[in-house]
This record gives sequence, C-alpha cells and structure tokens, in this order.
Amino acid sequence: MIPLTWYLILSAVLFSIGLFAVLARRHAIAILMGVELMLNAVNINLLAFWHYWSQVRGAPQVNGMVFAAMVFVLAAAETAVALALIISAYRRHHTVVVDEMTLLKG
Amino acid sequence: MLSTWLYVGIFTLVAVALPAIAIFLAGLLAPKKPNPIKEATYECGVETVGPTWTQLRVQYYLFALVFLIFDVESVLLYPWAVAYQQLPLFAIVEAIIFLAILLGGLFYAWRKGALNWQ
Amino acid sequence: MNVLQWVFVITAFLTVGAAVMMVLSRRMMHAALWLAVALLGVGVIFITLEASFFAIVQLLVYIGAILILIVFAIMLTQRTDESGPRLNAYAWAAAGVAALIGAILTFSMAGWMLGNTGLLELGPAFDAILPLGQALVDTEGFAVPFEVASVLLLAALIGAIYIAFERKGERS
Amino acid sequence: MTAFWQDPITFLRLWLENLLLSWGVSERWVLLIRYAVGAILLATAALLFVILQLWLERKLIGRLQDRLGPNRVGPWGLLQPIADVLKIFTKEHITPAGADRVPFNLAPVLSVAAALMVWAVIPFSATVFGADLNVGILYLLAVGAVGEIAIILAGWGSNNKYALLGALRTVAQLISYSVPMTLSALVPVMFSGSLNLNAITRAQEVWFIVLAPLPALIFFVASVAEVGRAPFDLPEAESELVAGYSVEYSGLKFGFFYVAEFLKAFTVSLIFAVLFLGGWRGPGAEAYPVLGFVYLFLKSGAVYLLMILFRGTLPRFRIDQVMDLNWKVFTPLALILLMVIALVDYFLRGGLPLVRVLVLLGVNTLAYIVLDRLLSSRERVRRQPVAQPVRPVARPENLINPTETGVAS
Repeated sequence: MIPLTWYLILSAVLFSIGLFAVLARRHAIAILMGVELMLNAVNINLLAFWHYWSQVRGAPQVNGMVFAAMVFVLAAAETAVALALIISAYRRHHTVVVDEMTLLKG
Repeated sequence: MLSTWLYVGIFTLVAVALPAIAIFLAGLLAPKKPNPIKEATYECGVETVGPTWTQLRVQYYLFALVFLIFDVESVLLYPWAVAYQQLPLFAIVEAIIFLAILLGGLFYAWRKGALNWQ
Repeated sequence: MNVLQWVFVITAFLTVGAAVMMVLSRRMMHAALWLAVALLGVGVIFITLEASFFAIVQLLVYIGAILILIVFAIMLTQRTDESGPRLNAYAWAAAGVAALIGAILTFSMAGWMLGNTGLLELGPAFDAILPLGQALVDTEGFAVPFEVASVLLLAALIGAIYIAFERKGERS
Repeated sequence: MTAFWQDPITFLRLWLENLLLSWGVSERWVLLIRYAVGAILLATAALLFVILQLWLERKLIGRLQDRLGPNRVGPWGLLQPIADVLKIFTKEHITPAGADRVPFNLAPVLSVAAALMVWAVIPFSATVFGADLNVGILYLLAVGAVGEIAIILAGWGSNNKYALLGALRTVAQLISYSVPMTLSALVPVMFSGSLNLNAITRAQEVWFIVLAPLPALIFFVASVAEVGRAPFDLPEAESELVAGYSVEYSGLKFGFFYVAEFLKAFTVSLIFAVLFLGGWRGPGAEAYPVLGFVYLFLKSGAVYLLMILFRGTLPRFRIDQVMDLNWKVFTPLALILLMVIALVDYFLRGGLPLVRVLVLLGVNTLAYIVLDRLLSSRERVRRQPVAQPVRPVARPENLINPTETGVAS
C-alpha cells in the first residue's frame, strides 16, 4: 500500500541528484554516473506507472515493462560508447576532466 | 510474490550476518600485535614503488565491453525463452535474427582482434 | 505505516544517501561503490513494485556489467593524483538548477490527485514474464523495437571497439 | 498431515507453525519466524557442509595424486578440517597500511554471502524449497555479480598492486565466462517455459542433459571457470603468481575467501543438477519427498566429483587460452546452438517425445562433430614440429661431431 506519489518523488529526487552530477562534476566518468542515476530514476517512474496501470486495468500490462527493458538496452549501449570515448580522449589528452579537454579552443 | 522476496531478503541478511559475526568473533579472539613491517604492502619482499594504482591495458575494457553487450542481449532473450513454447514460427525466426545480428558483432570483435589477450 | 512502507522509506533514504555520496566523493572508485549501493537500492524499489524481473536485471546488468565496465574505465583512465576540485566553477548554479527542477517535479506530483492511489499487491499473475516475452516478438506489439535493440547493441559494440581500440603508435 | 518419515522437514515446519499458532502468535509473525528459522538453519547447514567438503576434497585429491591425504586427526583424518578451522580462528588479522578499511573488511563477507545466497532459491525436494521465485534462474546468475563486486572490493581495499591486478584479472575471467553460461542456461528455460526453478525441475520428464548435452557441457565448463578452480585457477595460481586478490588477507578473512570458493564449487554443482539433471526428480520422489534430498545431493555430488577429477587431472590453462576458449569457442557455439535448438524444437512440437529426444540428441552430436572438425583443423595448421620426428638414439656414433657444428672449443 505505497502511494504512487512516493515513487514519483523518489524518482524526482534521484533525477535531480543525477542532474547535479552531470552539471557540476569535472570528472567525465562521474558525469556518466550521473546519467546512469537519471536513467534509473526514469526506470522507477516507468515501472511505478506500469504497476499503477496494471492495477487500474486489472490485467497485466506489458508496455511499461517493454519501455523499462529498452531503457536498460539504451543504458548499456550509452555506457559502452561513452566510456570508450572517455578512454580514447584520455589517451590523447591525458586527462578525463571535461574542462581541460579544450580541443576546439584555439 | 512479495512474501517470497521477504524470504530472499531475510536469507540475504543471514548470509551477510553469519560471516560478519564469525569474523568479528575471530577478531576478538585473535592476537593484535601490529607493527609497520607487518602492515607493509606485500610485494614479494620489495619496497613498494610508486602509487598503488597502475595503468591497465585497454584489453580489460574490451572484454568487459563485449560482455556487457552480450549480457544485456541474453537478458532480453529470457522473456522470449519463457514464451518460446507458445510462439509461432515467425517469432522464433525473429529471435534467431536477433541472435544472428549479435553473432555478427562477435565476429567483428574477433576480426578486429579485440578478443585476443596479448 | 506497514512493513512494506517501512521497507520503501528505508531503502529510499539509503538510495538517496548513496547517490549524494556518489556525487560528492572525491575518489572515483568510491563514487563507483556508492553508485553500486544506489543501484542496489533502486533494485529493492523495483521489488516493492513487484517487478521481480527488473529487480534481477538491475543486479545482473547494472551492477554485474555496467558498474564493472565503469570500474575498468576508472582503472584505465585514473590520474595518479585526484586532487583538484571535484566540482566545477558553476557548481552552485548547477545545484540551483537541479534543486529547482527537483522541487518543481516534486510539488507538481505531490499536488496530483491520482498520485494518492495506493499501489496494491498485484499477486503472481501480474508478475508474469510470459506476456513480456510474447509482446517482445509480436508484430502487433514490440517486434520492431526488439530488433532495433539488437541493431543498437551491435552498433554500440562496433563503435565502442573502434573507438577504444589502441591503434599502433597512437600512445604518445 | 504427512507422516514424519515421508517428509520430515515439512512435518517439523507444520508442527512448529501449529505450536506457534496455538500460543496465539499472529499469522504474519508465524510466517516471519518460519522464514527466519529456515534461513538461519539452511545458511548454517551450508557453511558447516563446507567443513565436510574440505575433508572430502583433500582426501580425494590426495588419492588422485597418489598420496594419503589428511589421516592424522580423527578417524581417516575426518577431524582435520575442524582443527584447521580452529587454527585459522585464532590467527591475527593484519590490515595492510593504507588499506581502505570498509571495502577491505566487506569483501570476504560479501564473497561468502554471494555463494550462500544461491541456496535461498534451490528446490531441495517436491515440498521443500526456499523462495519460489518466478525469476529463480536469473537470480542464480545475478548473484554472481555480488561475488564480482566482492572481488573488486578486495583488490581495491588492499592497497596493493598485485591484489588490484589480480582482482581485475579474476573479474575479467568471471564476466567472460558468464556469457556462455547465461546463453546456455536459456535452453532449460526454453524447454520448460519458465524461469521458476521448481517449474524447471518439474518439466524434466526427460533430463535436459539428454535433450541438450552440448549446452549442458558448456554450462558445466563455464561454471567450473566461474568458481575459478583448476584448470581455470589462474586468478590464484599458487605455484606461479602471488595469491591474486586475496594476497593481503590473513586469518579468518582469508579463510572466508577459501570457504567461498568451496561453497561456490558445490553450489554450481547444485545449480547444474537442478537445471540439467532433473533436480530432486527420481523414482518415488513425489510420494516420498525426503527421497528428493537424496537424489539432489547424489546428482550434485556426482557433478562435484567430476569437478574434483578435473582439478586433479588437468594442467592449468594460460590466460590467453582461457579467453580464447571462451570467446572463440564457447560463446559462438552457444549462440549457434541456441538458434539451431530453437528452430529444430519448433518443428518437433507436439511430436512423439522419443522422436524429440532422438532428433535433439542427433543435432547436438552433429554440432559436436562439426566443432571437433573445426577445432582440429585449426590445430593442424598451427602445430609445427619442434624437434626431429625421429630422434637419434643416444649412441656414441650418433653424437654430434663438435667440429662440424662449430661449437668446438
């Protein structure tokens, strides 16, 4: 008997923390971790609404589940490519701090 | 369903608590005579040189990468496998295409040399 | 409050706490370990939602694979000194933006009428993986996303290997 | 009410429940107490089982290597592991300088917990099982992730280069082998149409190892590699490297890594028995659930014995061989087998069970023959003679003339 709002608020809080990490951290991998946190917040939302919708309809609904599964696939693909980029950038510039990767600055 | 998870939760707590308690008790029982030489990092008798972190080779990352892709893919296949007995031929062919695409990825990694441990 | 609500509240606080620690920890390895705790917390939240499959997938994919990939990447790119500020110059502005968005989301949801609906226990019939499996390969359902997911994974695999692969003589 | 000798554990459970209910304890508390008692008993039994296992393994390995094995303490050395446990209990815990305390201390605990958690979902007999999870098989695979994290914690927390490198090497091996493991575990799921371990056991009218011997083989070898025992014991090759991620540990903390390894060795045998050998199924196991225990432990004992045989007879692989075997043989093979079995089994749907068994067996044999051909053709290309095919017999006239070769002094 947990109200739907609780899940939504938890998800909003996690999302904001992830957003803060993305905006404020200097380390590229920390930024990526922030993105992971945001994706997790999204998944909490999706599954909470899946539960809610199944309860309202009185029959198991799959849409929310498929969406959540796709978020997992996306997260995996995104992490793989992003980390590969970070490693590649580190190899060239010897830094993983985003501010110091001033490739386009004269 | 939640009550089965309750059992899993209790079991997990017990599984963590048992070794933790044992280590705690052994810590009470064991002698404590620390000295700097004893606590020195074990490097086959040689003094530690430089920081502990050493640079890894990119090979580790490549294995983990291929693993991640295949892990996600097999997880997506589990629901399909559960439904397998009720599925028409078309749906099975779809999953086979799904597998074939990833097999292509594996062969790419193979040809590229990402699966060689140097 | 009943047992389930207590479980939710405790897990939620642990998760948020771990997330905050993740953002604030200086050493990247600690950040990764705090992320593991946060991910585990989210997995428990999924269990309270009766999405067993996704709780397990959270453990299997997020902690078992993505986190390990992150750890390997940290080991590959570590700088011997992790000194220097962990937050950039705009940290306060970023905190303001994040807090603002969080507050807007929270208040708009708290004021939503349907939000007070209690989520009842659905029972094992709803926690079925069979309909999910059928929907994933159903042409009326999600057959196209399913195949696209495999193409996406393939693209990610090829792209990431291409980018990360060490070409000869590149290391300066 | 079932008789005691038919199903002792259910009998005791019902007796306890009725006793508590008659004392006026509410139903929810009875459930909680039942779960707690069951979990504590099962986990303790599993940990104590390791002591027996230690003795068994040392004795058998000793026999395999033409030694006697432990034989001093107690009859047939039976009390030897208990003596070892007592000894290790009184050893000092050394924390290396600069260690990250929390991860360092958490690692052995989590490592044992990861091995123990598997026992929570194993169905032991028709009536006795822990959690009847609807995602049981995925749970088994996911718990491995906890073990991997524990190893990373150990390597990181020790503040030691070798420990960290050893941990990452171990994790690289573990994650690699979990790919074919996950893929071949799909086959039982396909045949039974469920992720629930009880349902998978009940679906095995014919053991799945008969229907899918090759996936079973892949699963078995991958699970040996997951445990990290010989011939896959590179992470802690005692005779070649320092002890890998556990190098900085001492006392009971080190002991628990050891315990975790042994426990994992038996739990993967249990998992194999449940997924491919029919679990508790056997003649009379439905009517007399107590027989289910016997069958399950006999089957997993046989698998475990095979693992000890592996350990006792095979030389250790090199790391590149381990990775090649996984990525270039097992993973593609598991993928292709999955496709072939999915397609073949579709056309056998609704047919005679015997035909299905024979055709699937045939497909597996065919796949094995093709694989064998492929592998041996690759071998033939690579193998090059290092010495003369016919070696000269050591006689005075066959001695190399020192003046000819120019090595003369």
